[in-house]
Amino acid sequence: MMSGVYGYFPGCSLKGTGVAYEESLLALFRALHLGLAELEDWNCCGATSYMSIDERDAFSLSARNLTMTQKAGHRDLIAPCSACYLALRKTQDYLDRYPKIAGGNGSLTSIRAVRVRHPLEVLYTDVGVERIRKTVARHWHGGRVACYYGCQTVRPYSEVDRDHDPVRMDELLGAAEIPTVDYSLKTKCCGGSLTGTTHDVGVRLVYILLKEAARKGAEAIVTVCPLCQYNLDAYQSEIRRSSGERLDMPVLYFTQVLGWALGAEIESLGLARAISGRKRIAQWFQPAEKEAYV
Amino acid sequence: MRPKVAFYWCASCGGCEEAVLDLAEGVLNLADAVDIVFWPVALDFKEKDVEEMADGEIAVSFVNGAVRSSHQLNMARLLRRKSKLVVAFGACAQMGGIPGLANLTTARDTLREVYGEADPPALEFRDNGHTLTLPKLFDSVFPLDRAIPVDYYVPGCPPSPKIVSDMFDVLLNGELPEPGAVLAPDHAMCDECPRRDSRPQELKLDRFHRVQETAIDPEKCILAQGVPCLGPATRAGCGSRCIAGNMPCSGCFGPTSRMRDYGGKALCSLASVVEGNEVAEIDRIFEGLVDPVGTFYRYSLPSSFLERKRWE
Amino acid sequence: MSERETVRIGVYVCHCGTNIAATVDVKSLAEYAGLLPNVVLSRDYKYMCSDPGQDLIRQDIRDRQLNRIVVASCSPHLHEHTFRTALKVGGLNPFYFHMVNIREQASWVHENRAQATRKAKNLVSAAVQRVAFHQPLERGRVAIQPDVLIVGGGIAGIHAALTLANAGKHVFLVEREATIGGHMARFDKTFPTLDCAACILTPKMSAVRAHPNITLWTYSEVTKVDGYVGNYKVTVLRQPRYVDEDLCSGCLECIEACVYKQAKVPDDFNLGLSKRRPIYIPFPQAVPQVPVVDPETCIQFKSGKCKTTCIAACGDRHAINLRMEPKEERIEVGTVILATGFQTFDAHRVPYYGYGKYPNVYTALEVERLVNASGPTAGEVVLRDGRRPEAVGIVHCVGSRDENTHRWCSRVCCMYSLKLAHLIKEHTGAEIFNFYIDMRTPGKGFEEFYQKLLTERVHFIRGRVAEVTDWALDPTEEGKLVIRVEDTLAGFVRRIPVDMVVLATGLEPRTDAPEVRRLFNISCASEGFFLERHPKLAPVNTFTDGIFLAGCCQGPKDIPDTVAQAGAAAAEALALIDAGYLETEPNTAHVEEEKCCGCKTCISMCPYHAVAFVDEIHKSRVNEVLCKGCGTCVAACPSGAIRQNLFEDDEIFAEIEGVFSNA
Amino acid sequence: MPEPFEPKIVAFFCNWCTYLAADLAGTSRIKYCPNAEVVRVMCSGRVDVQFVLKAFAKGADGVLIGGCHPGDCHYQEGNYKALRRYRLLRRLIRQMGIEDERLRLEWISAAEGDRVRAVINDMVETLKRLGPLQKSEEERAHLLEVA
Repeated sequence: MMSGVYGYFPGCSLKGTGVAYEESLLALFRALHLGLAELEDWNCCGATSYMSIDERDAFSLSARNLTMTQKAGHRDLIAPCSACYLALRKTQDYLDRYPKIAGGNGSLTSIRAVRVRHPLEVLYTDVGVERIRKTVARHWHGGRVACYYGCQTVRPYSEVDRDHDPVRMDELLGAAEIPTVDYSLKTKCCGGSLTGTTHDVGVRLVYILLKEAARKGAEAIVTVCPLCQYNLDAYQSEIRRSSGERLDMPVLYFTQVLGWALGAEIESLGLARAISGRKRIAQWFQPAEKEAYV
Repeated sequence: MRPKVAFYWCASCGGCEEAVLDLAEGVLNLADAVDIVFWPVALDFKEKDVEEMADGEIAVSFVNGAVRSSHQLNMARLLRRKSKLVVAFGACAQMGGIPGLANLTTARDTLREVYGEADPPALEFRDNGHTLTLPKLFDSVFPLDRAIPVDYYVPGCPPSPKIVSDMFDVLLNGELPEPGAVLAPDHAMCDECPRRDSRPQELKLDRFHRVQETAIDPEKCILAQGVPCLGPATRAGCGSRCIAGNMPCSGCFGPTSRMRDYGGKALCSLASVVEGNEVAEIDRIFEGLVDPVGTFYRYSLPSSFLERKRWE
Repeated sequence: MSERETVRIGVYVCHCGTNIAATVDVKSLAEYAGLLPNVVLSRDYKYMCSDPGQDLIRQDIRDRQLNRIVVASCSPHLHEHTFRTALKVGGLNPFYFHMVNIREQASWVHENRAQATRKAKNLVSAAVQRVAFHQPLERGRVAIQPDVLIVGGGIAGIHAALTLANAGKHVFLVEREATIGGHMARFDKTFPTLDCAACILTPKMSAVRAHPNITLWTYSEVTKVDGYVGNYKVTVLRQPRYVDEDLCSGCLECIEACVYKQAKVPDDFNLGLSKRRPIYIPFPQAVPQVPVVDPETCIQFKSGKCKTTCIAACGDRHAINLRMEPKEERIEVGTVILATGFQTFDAHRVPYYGYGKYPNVYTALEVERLVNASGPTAGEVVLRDGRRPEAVGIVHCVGSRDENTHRWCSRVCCMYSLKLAHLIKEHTGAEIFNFYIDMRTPGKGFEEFYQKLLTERVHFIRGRVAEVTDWALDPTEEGKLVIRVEDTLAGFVRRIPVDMVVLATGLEPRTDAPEVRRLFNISCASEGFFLERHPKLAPVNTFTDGIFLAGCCQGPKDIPDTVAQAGAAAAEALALIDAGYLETEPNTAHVEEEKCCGCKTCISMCPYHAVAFVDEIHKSRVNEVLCKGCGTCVAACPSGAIRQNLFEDDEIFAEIEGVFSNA
Repeated sequence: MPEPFEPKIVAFFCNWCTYLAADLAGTSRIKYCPNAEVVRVMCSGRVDVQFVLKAFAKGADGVLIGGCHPGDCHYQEGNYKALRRYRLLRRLIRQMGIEDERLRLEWISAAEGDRVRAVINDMVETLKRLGPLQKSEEERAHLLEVA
């Protein structure tokens, strides 16, 4: 469904810490003339503490969102936040394997038909590397970037990419002329909620990811997940304070860099919301001077 | 003195009675040979005439038709008592026959079908002092031998003249065959079929036609033309009358002695010669057989393993 | 059933120790059986299959004039033959017998004693009703053609071939590759004795080539198999190697003469670690010593514009013929030995070990070639960039004992890993780290070899490796491959930087095993290896008579076990051949001609053309030698004129009725 | 109180695949419902439609036919014959008021011991839901009463 309208489930992150993700996603889809319709009266995806306290509650929350997707007449529901994506997928998977949890007359099982999508996979499958290559509107003049996928979009219920060695973000950025490095930690833990609970462990994980990216010659990290982005972006100053080490590593959403390359209006990419490496960002994302580029 | 014989007709169409007359002038010889003491369709005897006879006084009773009402049952029992031999005459008496298809429904539904909104008549009807009682209709139709012990069977709907005259020969002046015997050859009718040589060795059917939907080549094997013909599963002796009329065998002569459930065996065999390894294709081919029970149990539902449709 | 004598049935209920008795109430079962029609005697006994158990049957036949026997014990696949023989010895026709399976299909699969017993009673009553209809039957005999087909020229096929050939039987040995030798030919040393694989294999290979009783067809595949035990008709497709085996003297000058001065084509035998020319010989000791031309890469095939210097070099021998066509050979054999071997697990399937991503991650088989004196590096263990590794990590159980890939243990990896550890250390003096889940060294001299390695200062770390990565945490890891693993003995996570990683890939069924299985009409076990008739009692037989298994096509094995099994398979084949015939099961179909109406329904039922139509009498007839006894034509015969021994309608209907007697 | 309904299944297993699978289930000590009694035939192609009807008539609540997977028949194509008969028989018994689920044809290879468990347990569950094929003896008697 190239030009059809996708249902869009923002989840809490894209309205809060990850608002830059939403802004750039919308801008990117506009640039590609893809329709995106936010789900009306959506609720928590269930990925939060629900999932660990009572799965059934979590499933019910996801189920409601999926039901409303059908009501709204969408076949596809785009969930940019990895946690939302996983929670919705897991709900469908459980309905598949244990139909009983649907309860009642089992009518609920029909929501398995909704295609829960991640924007990375939509860009790769529905738009395709070729169309990206053709649509490039701005020459990249920034440095090399490390594509970082995190854990939730690649397993265990996902169809976004190869679970242990995802490559699609690299390919898409490559098509947009954005050089990437071979980043071995592309699916390693970003610290997740540990940054909030066992803080020093969480921050150490963040440090490892940033450090290895720099070692591989990356000047920025590009992610697909609001939590990853936040962890990697927000704790660099703390690392500097504790270890004196200056990383200044921009941590961007793939929708931001792709949006820029494909000609989305720069102001709408939420770049100003970045915390670390602002100078680099400022240099890289100047408006392209009027070059006749097709 | 001439042996006494009786003819009686239960649930049937009357064709079997005709079959006796089909003996043509043979009937006269028969009339000379025997003393017909009971034959409601042709002669004016009453039930009480039979009741007044001594037990075993009748040499042979020829009963055609299936049993589906209390009156038929009583008559069958009465004749059994009065006769030395009872012959189940024709497909209905032998297997239930066409009326046997009523076993796909029940008495209640049958009556509702017949009388519609109007109530079916009461079993007892009084009018100025007289009482008329109607026989009770059973929920199921039965072959004769479910009601009374039967000595011999004569297959066919109706039995062919040859079969009938042969029957009279054995019963009246031949030595009697094994009790329970079916008085017809014990191989299938393909053997007698005039078209038998036109059946290919490796028959594989990829569709079925209904008789009314196709022009049957009068020379070739009918089954090979995709029209379900039950000749291979049906007892011989009919003289291939249907085939001669360019119609497929529908199985009125019933099973050979080696088959236990006529329709089941016939289905098993027919389904073996269709094409298709995929469910979808196989189902497509069988769509041509619109009514399996009607096709394979047209004359034998009450004598099949399942006997009747399951009670819902 | 004609002239039916009075049926006197004896029922025997087996305890099978406690295997049955623990779950089925054998006493009440026997009592119940005693009350069934025609049963004159019923017993329960600890082990019916034992000699005393069988004697019991024989005596009762004599003393109590039994003429039908029912034994309720294990699966007929296990002991039906045993008991039939007992009847025979007891002077009764062996087919007056029916077996009830109350072990595999009752006591072992049900827990509730009452229910299991009820089921057993139903099954016994079914058998009692059935057996009353049994008829005396005679076994047929098929002659066994003495020639043998062996598929696969690895060590298993080679050993089996030589064994049979030495016994004077003619063997057709068919190998898909251009040479025989299989995996073993690639090995350098063999564990645990470290004797050189070539030294023990190549003499056997040339013996095969030289043996008058062996017809060797390399570069060939079996494409069609018809017939039955004793009389298999086999079609073999011989691919053209473009060099005539009979004319070639094996001087190999043509290879030197090839217009390609530099070898450019990846060499399969060395797993791409070296290059070969378009005309080549897989390895120096290849058998036959005849080059192969690879049409994919030969200029003459591609452009037709080659100087064909090879042909010139061959001179007046004219052995090279680039117009050679594929050739079909048709042979008739009595028995077949399948020795089609295995393939190694594809390490790409576990991306977290970096195979294909990091050049210095190797599979064990590749390293076998590296340490091999006749290998691509002449025995030098060097990395792809020519460096000599200072630290080497060997990762065990790659594609074995893993829910995500294969659950089975491949049996040889621990030992060959130890062997490689020893050899690499010997060649390079590098630090060697073995990463293992459990060290499995069951075998003669295996554990001792392990102990020896421990004294050679090879490191052993117990734990399944999490990943192989180039992610460096500190300068010591720069430019290295880092192996991350939980050391389950020390109880913490280690990072071990190495220069070379060896993945001990497991053994798996060949990709084409399913096709081969269908070709020979045998079964595969759930993991895909060929299924033996019985794991203990018939380990080299299959469920198809006359077809035997040898080597890793039946499951992972080391060389000693493979050779032993090959010998066993050869012996099984010999037993058949020397007996000269095989007794066949009498469960064939036959037409009652006077009943047959000639409708021909049965003709198309039989895939073996055992049912033929006889025009003279206008009836069908079954050739009981061709009939394999499936009974499909019996079910299809519309008027019930075809019958099947042992599966008569009477018998099966009686069995069905019997099942309900106790319900 | 009346004991709960235990359905009765007559299972026709082919000698080379499904019967061996049942043996494998045994040697693997896989536990499953004791409701199915197996009648061994050499090939699913031997299963005469009459056998199935007989089983139902005698009071089976379900009939299971087990054969080799398509393409894997020990006799090459007996299982296809079984499949064709089964597809037509299904329609016949439907007309006779017998639910489709009461007659099952399953391909179970010699390696699939656990599938024997899965299939039989699942069928037992289904049949418990459907209830007995034949109503009480009395009702059947009434239905088939001869006055």
